[in-house]
Amino acid sequence: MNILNFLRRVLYALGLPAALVALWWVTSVNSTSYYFPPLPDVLDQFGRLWLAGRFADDVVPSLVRLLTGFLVSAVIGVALGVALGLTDVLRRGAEPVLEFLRALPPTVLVPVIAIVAGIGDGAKILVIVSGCVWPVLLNTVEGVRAADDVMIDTCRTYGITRGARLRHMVLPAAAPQIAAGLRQALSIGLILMVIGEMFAATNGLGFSIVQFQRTFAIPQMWSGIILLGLIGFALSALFTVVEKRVLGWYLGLRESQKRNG
Amino acid sequence: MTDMVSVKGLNKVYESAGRRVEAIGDITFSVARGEFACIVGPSGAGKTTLLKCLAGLLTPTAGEVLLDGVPVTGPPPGMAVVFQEYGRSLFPWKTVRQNIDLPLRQKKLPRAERDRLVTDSLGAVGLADAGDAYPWQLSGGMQQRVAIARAVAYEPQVLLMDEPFAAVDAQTRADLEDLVRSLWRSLGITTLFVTHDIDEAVYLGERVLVLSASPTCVLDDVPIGLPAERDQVTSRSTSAFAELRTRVHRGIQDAKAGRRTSGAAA
Amino acid sequence: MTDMVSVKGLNKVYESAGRRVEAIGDITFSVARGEFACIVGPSGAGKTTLLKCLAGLLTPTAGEVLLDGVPVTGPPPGMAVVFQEYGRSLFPWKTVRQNIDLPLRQKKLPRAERDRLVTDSLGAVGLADAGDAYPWQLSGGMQQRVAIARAVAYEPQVLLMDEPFAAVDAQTRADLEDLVRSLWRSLGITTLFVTHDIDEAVYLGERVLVLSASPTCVLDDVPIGLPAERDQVTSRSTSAFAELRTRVHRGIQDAKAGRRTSGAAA
Amino acid sequence: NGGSSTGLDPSSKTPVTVRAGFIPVIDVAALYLGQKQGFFADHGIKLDIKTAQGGAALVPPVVSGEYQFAFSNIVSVLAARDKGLPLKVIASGSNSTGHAGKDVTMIRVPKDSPIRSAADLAGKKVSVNTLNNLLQMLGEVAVTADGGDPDKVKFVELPFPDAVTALGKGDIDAMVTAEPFDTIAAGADTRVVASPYLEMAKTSLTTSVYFTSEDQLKKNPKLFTALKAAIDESLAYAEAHPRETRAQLASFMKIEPGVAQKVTLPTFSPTIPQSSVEAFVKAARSHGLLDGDISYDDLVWSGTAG
Amino acid sequence: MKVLDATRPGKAPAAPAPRRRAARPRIAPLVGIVLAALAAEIVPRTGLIAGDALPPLSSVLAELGRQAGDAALWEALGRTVRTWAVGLVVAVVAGVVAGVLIGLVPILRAITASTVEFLRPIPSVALIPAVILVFGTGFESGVVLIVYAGFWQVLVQVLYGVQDIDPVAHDTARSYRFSVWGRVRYVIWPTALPFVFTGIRLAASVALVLAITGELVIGTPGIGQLISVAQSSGATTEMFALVLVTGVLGVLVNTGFRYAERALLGWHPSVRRSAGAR
Ligand SMILES: Nc1ncnc2c1ncn2[C@@H]1O[C@H](COP(=O)(O)OP(=O)(O)OP(=O)(O)O)[C@@H](O)[C@H]1O
Ligand SMILES: Nc1ncnc2c1ncn2[C@@H]1O[C@H](COP(=O)(O)OP(=O)(O)OP(=O)(O)O)[C@@H](O)[C@H]1O
Ligand SMILES: [Mg+2]
Ligand SMILES: [Mg+2]
Repeated sequence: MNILNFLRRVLYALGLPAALVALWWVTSVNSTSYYFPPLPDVLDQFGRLWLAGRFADDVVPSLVRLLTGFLVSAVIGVALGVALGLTDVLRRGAEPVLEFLRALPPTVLVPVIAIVAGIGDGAKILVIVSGCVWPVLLNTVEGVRAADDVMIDTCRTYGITRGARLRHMVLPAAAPQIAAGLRQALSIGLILMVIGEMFAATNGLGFSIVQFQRTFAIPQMWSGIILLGLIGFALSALFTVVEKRVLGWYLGLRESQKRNG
Repeated sequence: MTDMVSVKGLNKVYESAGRRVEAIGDITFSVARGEFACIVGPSGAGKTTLLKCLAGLLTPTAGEVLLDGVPVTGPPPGMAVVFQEYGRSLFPWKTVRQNIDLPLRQKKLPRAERDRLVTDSLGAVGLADAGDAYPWQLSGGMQQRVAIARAVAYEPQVLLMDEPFAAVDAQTRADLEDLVRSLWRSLGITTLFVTHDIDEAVYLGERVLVLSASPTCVLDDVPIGLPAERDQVTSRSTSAFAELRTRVHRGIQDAKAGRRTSGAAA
Repeated sequence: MTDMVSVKGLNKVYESAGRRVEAIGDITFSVARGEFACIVGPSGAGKTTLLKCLAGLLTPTAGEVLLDGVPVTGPPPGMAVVFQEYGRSLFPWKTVRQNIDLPLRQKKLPRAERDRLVTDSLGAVGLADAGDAYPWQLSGGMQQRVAIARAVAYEPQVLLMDEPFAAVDAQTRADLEDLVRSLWRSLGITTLFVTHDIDEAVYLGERVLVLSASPTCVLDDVPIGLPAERDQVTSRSTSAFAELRTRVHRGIQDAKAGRRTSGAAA
Repeated sequence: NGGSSTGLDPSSKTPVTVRAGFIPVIDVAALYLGQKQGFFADHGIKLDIKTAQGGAALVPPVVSGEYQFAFSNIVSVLAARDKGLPLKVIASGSNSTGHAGKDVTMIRVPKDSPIRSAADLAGKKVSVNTLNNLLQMLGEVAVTADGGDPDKVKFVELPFPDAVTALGKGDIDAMVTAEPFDTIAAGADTRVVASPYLEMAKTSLTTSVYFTSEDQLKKNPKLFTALKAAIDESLAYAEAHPRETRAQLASFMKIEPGVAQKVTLPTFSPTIPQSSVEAFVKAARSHGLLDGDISYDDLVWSGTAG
Repeated sequence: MKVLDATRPGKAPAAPAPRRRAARPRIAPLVGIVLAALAAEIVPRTGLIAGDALPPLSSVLAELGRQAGDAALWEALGRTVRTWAVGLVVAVVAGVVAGVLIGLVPILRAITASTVEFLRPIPSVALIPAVILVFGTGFESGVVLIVYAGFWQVLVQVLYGVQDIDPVAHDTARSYRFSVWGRVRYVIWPTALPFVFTGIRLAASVALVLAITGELVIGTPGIGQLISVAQSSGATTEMFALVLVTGVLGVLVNTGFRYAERALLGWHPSVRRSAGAR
């Protein structure tokens, strides 16, 4: 039963990707279009580039930047989100400014960030943060604002205030929505990692992809994009594991009905 | 005895989404320290609203609420509330034990003491072995008992309960009634208890306040002269009990009929 | 009379978050078409679980449920359920009228007919002028009455009610009891009614099923031989009523005490 | 889509619309001027100019035939051809000036920098607008020519305006410039340490070009003959009328008037000397930008119809 | 219970006057804007940030004032907004439909999960050459980039929203035999709506960002293309004036969504509470 279950999950996880890869293979294998090279060529490059030295040189630094940026965003997003979600006046006051910042394209923002944070890893992490905080922040604000009235009243009557209230009621109540934000932030972070590395970088996955693109090394570029997707998939799988642990109560609550019904 | 809770000219109007409801018209009463008062009244009379004003959760539109002589502006310390919406007042991300433990942690009780209180209160409501379950794994009545256990373990000075036994069976209800009364007697907790069960009101309280339909006022204030030592079988079968029950029942009927003063009032 | 609902060897085990609870041990019974059966049992006995299995909302672990001879695999047509968690069963984004109207729209009734049903049912539960409020603007008892009005307006063939009067005052409760009984009589609705109030069970039902504590079985099946024409004052004061009440009460006490067979059973 | 269909004859009465993809830099001023002078209309061509940020975004539309031709520095076109993209240079774009200290691209350091010559750049941070492209190659050429080790230079990629700032803040030690940013940087307390083009050849070099795809050339030789003629006329005119060329800058750039007056204009010449192309191929190969060899005839269209 | 009309009988409000709450929130956004504006004016002037790289707000505003008289700016703005709006609508509709569908059918979710997670982190920017090749350098390319980026944002939010349905509400709908459509429309959609709103607000700004970036890189006419020209000419003040326009656009969009939210989510605790009962 358990083995069967496991096999089924593997089948579900791999079925569609396998089909899509097959489709890509078949439609591209005779491609002469320069920008859509045959998949075998791309895979060949994949093996040559990423399974060899470039992994340590480019992928690892990128991942370090990404994870740092993600964690910083998570902390800022949740902290600020809680503050804004709990205080309506604060939220209304800050919202226009935040919306203004949110609408600025990272491509435009990057030079400004370079001015402020220089051109080292700090700037690249800042670029990631500049995009990643928003989904976390918005979801946290909304999650905090949606807390149940009766639960808030319960906290107030039992003198559960400030820190304790935050920890035992506000955050757990908003947790499902914060999780949505974090999941968004993860993939946005990857995207911004690429954008950040388009400027003033000397290594990194994003840097490599952009270099390939500019030097017309198209199969190499596609192989980098595939790697990006694989990293995204791996990170999100990791995220799911953590989420299942932290949100166990919630998933149990929501799913007990579905499973039994 | 001094007044623990005193309500003067309380008025509460809800205004939201284009609807304006005067839930409480004008209520004035007071409850002495250590008194056990039951509140009855028709559905929608404003009992919950009243309790929320007492608990400092709602700001009255007019009038004032004093607790121990001090105006209530926010939830005062040493007060426990059992909400009518018991299901929503439990934290689904905490187990039953953790739910009961949380307010105790806020009181900064030592760990051993907290453990004892939690275990005792769970035992008292008959849920000794449900401590590690999550609230959503429990039946309605069990959830309600967890909410009661939480209030009991808190050992408050003032206890507000909003139909706390609505979801439990007759037998459990009797047990819980005796539990609340014995707690009240041993700890001297000032208790306000909202119920729809007239027998329960008479059995539990030292006093029963009958509210009118909204806009609410106090229709009748019935002192319950029964002896402090009460018992589910004998107390309920006395003629004094029957008389009191009849009086409260008439009050409720008046309230339902929309009358503003009770024929039964003294 | 044919069997409308029939439950055979029903067993239900909850397994979630490391907790395994056998909510229903082994239940077998059947309810005839047009019968009014009340179900009583201690808190946590599995009454809600039983109703959910009957409604096709939960899949039994073992055994089967037949509705009109057909195995229940999902919610069957023509059935209405009043949930114990009435507050959460109302849609907060819809007004009271819309909440009652929605199921009728699903039945594709014409608009005029729907309007009439909604207005009538709201009037019947005493909420004629709360139609445009949102559920969260209502008191607990009012919300519960909206849930009842929704089921009543639906004109089901089978009506399942899970402690539907828990949150309303004594007087309203009596009115609603009479409403449900008159509906049952005029429309011949097969009704299963879970309650904690023994008097209510005897007053309403043609039959009272007493469930044991979990793992649940049927402890007693009490036929109520009272005349069909019942009345809050006279019916309740007959000696037959008192006898039945005593028998059910004893059953509940047995259940609470954890006994698996009732001394009172025939 | 424009005039990409077969056999368009631009000499007919109704002008053919030709889409061009430019980068908003000084070098393309010649064609704006030529358009104003009516050289394109004379050849039956209505020029529709689009702008993009860089070559990577201009090659795809040329390959797909959406644009008939585009502007690029010569190294990018070489790199694309090297990777098998069938691009062909149809006309010259702009040339370096051939004057030391007054060229379109320079290596600049802060005034008070200890760096004296290109060889000192070893171990230093030097900014270029795009890594592994023309400017980095020029930087390496200059260092090599000065006897330094180009591999020791740490090149970083920074957009020009930010590079000027970074140079001021000390985030970088030197910057490889291109006009108008050389003039802007000159106004920000910097000095020149090398004129890299002069290290490649002692004369003016063709540094940027207009290109199209072989496919389009094959389909529409007449159009491109006419187009090339118009471009060449524009280049000649621009070279002869530097003040008009300078005046043209404001029409397609947001350049400050003061800067526009001071910038060093490239020289414009219709001919693409073989030696110039060979110099670039050689430099690009030795600095790792090209794998294979590219001959002059591979790269540059012969320029005649048929 | 009695619903009263506007005049309430009984006595007038007593001594402690009810807190005046209505006035404050209107001022709050202004306070925020003023503070931010002051910072944008003062910080560049202190020279904390090097030289004229970051011009003070006043000169940016002056520059903006100059450009406001120029039809080119408005035309570019119009084009950008059009690309943005079309892309956003497509992304939102596709995201919501796909999200509800995938959220409702567990098998579909299991099958698509890995593919979704694979495709989500692929940056639109990396796809630009391929997109140009297929869709050209016009408006369509911008739309495609926006749809690709915005779709995932909405999808993820909808998936989480669908998961958030209250089991009791869900059971109610099932027991009254709501059709699939009825369930989606009356139960799932309202539950997911707060999540969807957040998704739309996220996608709206991402769409704006990509509309601008697309124009910037590809050269499609619009604000982004103007920014690109200003950037490559070293016209910093001009560039920031355009960036300011972008940001203001974002603020306007958000304000619009806040109004829509208040209208559509009046029942939701978050909106109820800010309406100010307590
Ligand atoms: N949040 C609210 N917004 C608007 N009106 C409300 C709100 N809460 C309660 N009301 C109204 O106030 C009146 C009193 O409600 P309350 O909940 O105090 O009644 P109750 O006496 O507790 O009734 P029940 O016995 O049914 O619980 C009702 O008419 C109700 O509609
Ligand atoms: N979702 C669930 N997950 C796990 N256990 C559950 C769940 N729902 C109910 N149970 C367990 O099943 C048993 C029966 O619950 P049920 O709700 O059917 O009782 P009930 O008879 O309706 O009680 P009450 O009168 O208190 O409402 C209880 O022990 C409860 O803890
Ligand atoms: Mg109430
Ligand atoms: Mg139950």
